[in-house]
Amino acid sequence: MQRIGVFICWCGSNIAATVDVKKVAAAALNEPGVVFSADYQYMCSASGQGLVKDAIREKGLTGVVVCSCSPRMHEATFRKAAESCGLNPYMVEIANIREHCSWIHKDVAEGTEKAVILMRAAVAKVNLNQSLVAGKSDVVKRALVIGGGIAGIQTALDIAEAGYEVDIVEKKPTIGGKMAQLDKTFPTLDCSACILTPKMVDAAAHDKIKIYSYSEVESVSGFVGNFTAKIRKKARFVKEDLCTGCGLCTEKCPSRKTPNEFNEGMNTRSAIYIPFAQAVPKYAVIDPAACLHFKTGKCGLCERTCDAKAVDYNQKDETIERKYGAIVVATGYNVIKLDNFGEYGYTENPDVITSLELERIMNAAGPTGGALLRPSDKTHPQKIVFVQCVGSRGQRPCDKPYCSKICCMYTAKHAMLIREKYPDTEVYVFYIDVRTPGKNFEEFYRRAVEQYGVHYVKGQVGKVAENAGKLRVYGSDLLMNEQIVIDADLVVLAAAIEPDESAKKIATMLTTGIDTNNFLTEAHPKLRPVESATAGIFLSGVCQGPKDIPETVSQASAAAVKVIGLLAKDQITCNPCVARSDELLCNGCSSCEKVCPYGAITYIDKEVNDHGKREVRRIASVNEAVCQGCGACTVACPSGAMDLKGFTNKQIMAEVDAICR
Amino acid sequence: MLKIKKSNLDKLYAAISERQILYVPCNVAGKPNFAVWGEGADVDLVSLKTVKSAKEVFFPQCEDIASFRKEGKNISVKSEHKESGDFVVFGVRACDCKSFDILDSVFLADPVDTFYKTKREHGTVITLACSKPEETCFCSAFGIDNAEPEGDIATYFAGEYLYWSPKTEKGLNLTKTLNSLLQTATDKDNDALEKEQKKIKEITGRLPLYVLDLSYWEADDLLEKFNSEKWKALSESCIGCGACTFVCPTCQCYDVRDFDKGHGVQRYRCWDSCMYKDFTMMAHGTPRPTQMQRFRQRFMHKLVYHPSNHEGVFSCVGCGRCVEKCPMHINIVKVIKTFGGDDK
Amino acid sequence: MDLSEQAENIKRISGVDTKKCLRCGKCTASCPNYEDMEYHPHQFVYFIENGYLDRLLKSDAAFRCMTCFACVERCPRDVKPAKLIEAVRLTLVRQKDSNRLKPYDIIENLNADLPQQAIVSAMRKYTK
Amino acid sequence: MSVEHESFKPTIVAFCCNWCSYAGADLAGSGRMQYPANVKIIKVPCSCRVNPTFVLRAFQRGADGVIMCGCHPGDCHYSTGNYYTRRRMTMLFDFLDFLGIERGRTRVEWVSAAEGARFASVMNDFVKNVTELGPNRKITDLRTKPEHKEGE
Amino acid sequence: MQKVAEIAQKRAIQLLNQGVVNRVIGWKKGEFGYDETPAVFTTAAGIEDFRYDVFSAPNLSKYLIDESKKEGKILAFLKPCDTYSFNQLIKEHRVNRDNVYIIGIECGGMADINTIRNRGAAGVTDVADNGQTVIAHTLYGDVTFDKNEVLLEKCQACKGKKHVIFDELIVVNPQDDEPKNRFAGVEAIENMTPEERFAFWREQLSKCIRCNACRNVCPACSCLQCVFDNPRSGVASKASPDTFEEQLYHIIRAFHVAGRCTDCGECSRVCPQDIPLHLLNRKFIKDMNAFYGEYKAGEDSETRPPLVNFSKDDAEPSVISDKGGDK
Repeated sequence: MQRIGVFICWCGSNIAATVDVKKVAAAALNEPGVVFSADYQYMCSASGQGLVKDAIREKGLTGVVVCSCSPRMHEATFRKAAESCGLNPYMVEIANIREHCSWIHKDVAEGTEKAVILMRAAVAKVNLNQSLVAGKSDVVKRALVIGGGIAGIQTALDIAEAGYEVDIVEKKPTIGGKMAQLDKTFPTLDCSACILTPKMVDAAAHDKIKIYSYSEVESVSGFVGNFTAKIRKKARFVKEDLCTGCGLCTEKCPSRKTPNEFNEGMNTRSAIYIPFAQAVPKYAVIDPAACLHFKTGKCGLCERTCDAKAVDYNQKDETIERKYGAIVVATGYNVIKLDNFGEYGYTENPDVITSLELERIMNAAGPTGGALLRPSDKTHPQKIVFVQCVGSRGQRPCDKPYCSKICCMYTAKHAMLIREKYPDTEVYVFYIDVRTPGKNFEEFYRRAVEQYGVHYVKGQVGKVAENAGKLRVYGSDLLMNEQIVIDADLVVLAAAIEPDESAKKIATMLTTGIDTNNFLTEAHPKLRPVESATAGIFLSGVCQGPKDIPETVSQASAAAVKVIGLLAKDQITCNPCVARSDELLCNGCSSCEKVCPYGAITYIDKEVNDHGKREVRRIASVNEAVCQGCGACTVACPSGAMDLKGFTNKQIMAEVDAICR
Repeated sequence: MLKIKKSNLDKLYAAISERQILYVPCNVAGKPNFAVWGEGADVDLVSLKTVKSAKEVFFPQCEDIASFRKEGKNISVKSEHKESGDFVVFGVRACDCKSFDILDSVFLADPVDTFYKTKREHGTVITLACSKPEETCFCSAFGIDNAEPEGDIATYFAGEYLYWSPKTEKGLNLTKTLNSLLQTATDKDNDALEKEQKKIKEITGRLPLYVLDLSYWEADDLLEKFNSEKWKALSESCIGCGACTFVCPTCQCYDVRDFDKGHGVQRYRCWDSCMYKDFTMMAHGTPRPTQMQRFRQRFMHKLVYHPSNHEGVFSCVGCGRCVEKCPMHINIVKVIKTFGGDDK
Repeated sequence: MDLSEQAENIKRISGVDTKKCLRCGKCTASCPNYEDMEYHPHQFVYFIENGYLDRLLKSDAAFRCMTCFACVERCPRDVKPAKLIEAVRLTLVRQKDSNRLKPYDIIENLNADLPQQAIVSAMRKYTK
Repeated sequence: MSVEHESFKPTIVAFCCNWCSYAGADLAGSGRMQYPANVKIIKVPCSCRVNPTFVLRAFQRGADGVIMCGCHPGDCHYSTGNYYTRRRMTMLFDFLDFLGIERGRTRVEWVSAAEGARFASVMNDFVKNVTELGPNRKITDLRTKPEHKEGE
Repeated sequence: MQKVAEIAQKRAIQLLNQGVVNRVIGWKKGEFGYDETPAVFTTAAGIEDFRYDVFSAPNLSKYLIDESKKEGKILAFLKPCDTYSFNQLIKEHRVNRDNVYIIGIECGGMADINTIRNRGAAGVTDVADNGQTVIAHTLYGDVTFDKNEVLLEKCQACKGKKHVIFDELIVVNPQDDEPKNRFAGVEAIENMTPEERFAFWREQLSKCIRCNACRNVCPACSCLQCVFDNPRSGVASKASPDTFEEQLYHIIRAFHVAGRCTDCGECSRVCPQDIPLHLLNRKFIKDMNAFYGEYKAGEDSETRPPLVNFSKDDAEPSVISDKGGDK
């Protein structure tokens, strides 16, 4: 039997005006287990808490009920107070007689009656409370960042700056991601590389950051504070410790026909290559699919050329295992494939390009050295048509239902840059809506229209067809209510962006949520935007949803803060109100496992002793560090083997009983 | 011997009900069970067997025995025992009537079950001869005459009439109150009745279970029976439900349970079944952890333990309800035959 | 049936949810018979959605649609303007209880640029 | 409505999830939004913690109405909890209807932490409906009634 | 049917003799020709008593929970509906598939002795199956019935003649696989007024004697300890001193098996009071089909049951009141 103390707070007149606190205190003494009751003006004050503490010590209380404001306000306060004098904090329950009673009722009799009932329910619950001890688990003081784009780099830098180790795993040979491919950034028009590459160098140089480029995460196990990841380092065929990144090999390489990924395939690279001049880490890598040595066994020119003796044709993939306390997913995005958009003729016409391709064309390090030349005949285009919302906001199978968010702004940027550099060029932008919610965004767009004379046409393009060396663009001008036809030299498609294909695999690996568009789901859309629903897994950048660079960077830093907050702890205190499986009742049906959003339940074969009968049974086992205590499993379990500590079936039923009594 | 026209039975029920409660087999949702008679009740004296036996009238499935009342922090206890009012149970078959003797031997032996006793004292049993015995009946094996049932009053259907024969003082007292409805039977009636009884006997003689050799069970070799290998195969298909025990007229085990009403506690007893895993559950667990052990308990009790404690009387009246109701068709007949029959 | 009921009816028989329209105009941009039509596919959607059905019913635009389905094919929101136009056409045909196209008029209307398929489907549709 | 209904004050049990609805109820309180005192809230971590047994238990013990409140679908603190609630309670409540228990005695509402006013109006509406239905006689345990005294 | 039984018997002996299995679970003859009992046969000689006819209704799947954990392989004869139960048990990891050799056995529908009795045949001492008709030999003469009229409820609402899991099949006369409308009974109750529905169920459930036969026979009720037997669950009870307890027991049981119930109909078959319990389970099946898409528990051993699954655009619980009727 418990020895329960009931403490009724007046909250000044907030409670006392509508609830006869003395009456509640007197009624409490009639409840089973209650040995003491008291009322006080401000129970949360130091002296109010003192009252509670004294009673715990003097009356030997084993449970405490505080009838006061919402537990969301002061549950923690009173639990702490109880703990300070040796009572398990989970033996304290709050009856909310302010927000749920005194504030919403005017009649004192009514308010008092309800307060008594709420008190009773809390007492009934405490009678069944058990001391709960929060589990603790050690935190590995190292974070893993999956993806080395601007999101991953920023997160890693921020974590490293706080003094924790970070590993970046990037599947490409260099970090930098999409931002490295961009020419200029909106709305400031500063050079993308100029702001990104210093960060890349910082990351590489940071003693707390380790970059695993050309590597992929194969599997992750464990839980918050204690993950184990297997990372596969793909064979580069170049020894990283020896390669100086001089690039001589890439010049000598006789196989030069491979489309250059970095330039979106608009020019070619050698079989041994360095993705771009500012690559980090700057090591050459051999593409075995293109390399003559791998194809024919001959050649070996690079090996001979390399003074550092870095080339190693026999290198194998290597898998390493590392422990982490936290994981940040920053897998980024890709431009969607345009194979199914026949109307724009992207696959047939070299002069129909994506915006990302245009970025490369405009870039000084790009395939044309920065000159705006159309791909087919390398002439300067006189008329350029930009098409917005290609594959975004649609409902066809090839479309994405969401807005890709960045296209309006980068198209304005492109249009503006072209008009500035080549004032003789006519630029048309077909748009459905122009969306510019961002600092200085609308001003930027207006400048494109007003200052640079870009023709914005409200309407969509229906068809692009090759016509006498030009591209005939059929579009509609809805404001004119006309179909217009433009013979353009170049058509630029603002193709939708989608999460990188690795996101889905990684989400499954990390048991974190993913939405129908394969964007990873945040724990709460408003309040926990950079956390995933799985503890210890954080989201950074476009893997969570379309974002521009400033948003990505701020989210990256936010994710870093969450990671730092986690890694700063030596141990994590787990929520003790977690599910618990009664191994004698569990029949191994797996229903609970199916509803657990965190993958906290696993099934194990265990020998149990059922009243002397020993047998191996398949039973559910809850990882308390992973369980967040939602209770979904408890209802899925037909045998009642699964219960939730702190909110057990019997406790809740006791509350129900007390209320309905 | 008295008689009443079948078509006047409703009047008879009403007349009995005027003075005391009348239990009679009634159809509710398509199933006959003993129920308190009231105007418009669907009385069913045709169906041979009620689902639950007549024992329910004296030993209800649930019965309050005490209550605890909470006032502040004080608890007061009150017995729920009260004297029963007079009542009549009508339409009891010979086998069910015999089962009362078996229940008596348990409940009325020291210590006396006062709840049961008061009902037995105040209850008048009107039996009814079985006009149409069925294949599952084997009352004859226990020396029960289904054509000539016992009870305070025995009744018989023949032709247009129900014949009425008071057998005890209780029976005579009740009969007196019904004089206006009952006529005296003539010689012709007696002939008709005799003919009817003869017919019943003839059919009974043809029942497939008419001959059931119980001699094996009379032998005093408890341990041999207990340790027999045959239990395993017999019990294999038992699903451990309590259908047999709850329809059985002689099963008398009950559990005492408490129900928290919120403002007090109700202590009640309710039928229990030795087929259940938690039967006689104790702190260390159940004494009979396997279904075979529980199965064996039931039949050892009926055929060995009870007779050895009660002058050789088996705790079975051959009503055949278990034969009919077992979902898997396992029953006492199979047990009797397996041990004492051809398989031996 | 008043106009709004008629508009509802057109939506019902066509199965088109005009509210899904994004107002991008891609249907009209795609329309190969744009020149010939007084009202264009996007206007069909817009007019029916917003209560200007009378204009469509007074016009012969519905009969100018070649039902090539380019608009249906291209529409990013799967609105299916051609189905809506078809429903308007049906409404008109039923209303007037007469065929819009007489077989002997077809020759006259034949246009060398018209795709063969469109002629055949027009025959099938409008001469019933 | 009969006289009985006018004086009848139903007992209502409201299960509220800690993250949205309980906070919504707090907000209703902070905003001094009135709703009947008959509503008694039980806090659960998530609406998916509510076992059908609890709902039946409430009716057994004399509740006249049971309402479940959770985060709006998609906003669950535990990401998926209320999706399960939605299925379970749809099934349970339709089943109770199948047994002839009045539909109006059960309800599921999604109330976010910001919807204090909605919480109050939902409760007002629910209490009104249950009051109109009158006392719960169909799915309750007579033994728990105050009038069920010893020996009766 | 007789031919099927003969083949089955021969095959069982063969498999025993070949050592493929060391036990056989099937049905054994009873006292009256209508009371077949599930039985485990261990010897070829014992299989003499094997019976398979219109009274081989008991679903053997649940026995396999225990049997499949024993040493050696067991041969099980499963009727089409029994195979659903078995699949569902695989899904719930309750049986060891590797230890069971399944012969899917043809089923033309099982007869119900209670219906035969209710239709006026008292004192049935034997029953003969003549294909289209069954003849009840009784103490009071023979009574002939059209077989379709005396089928068990579960067979009248047969969900199909396809075996969903088996190692081999014994099907001599392929049966019409036209699934019947299982939901007519549920619909009839849905169409009642709430008061009628309530009265119907109150009367039906008032008969319940809590013998637990429905639960114990149910292949979905495979908990090691039922909440109603567990004193620590807070809802344990043995009998129903109040009508509420009857409701609670049957509601919770139906809810616990919802999405897992294969509609094998055993609950209704075994109820000594003939409570139409299948209607409770079928109501859930019907609702789940309507709200969450067609789902047949036990059709395979992988798909997630509807109640441990969800979709983001599921119907809101308000659909119940939107369906019409009172609020």
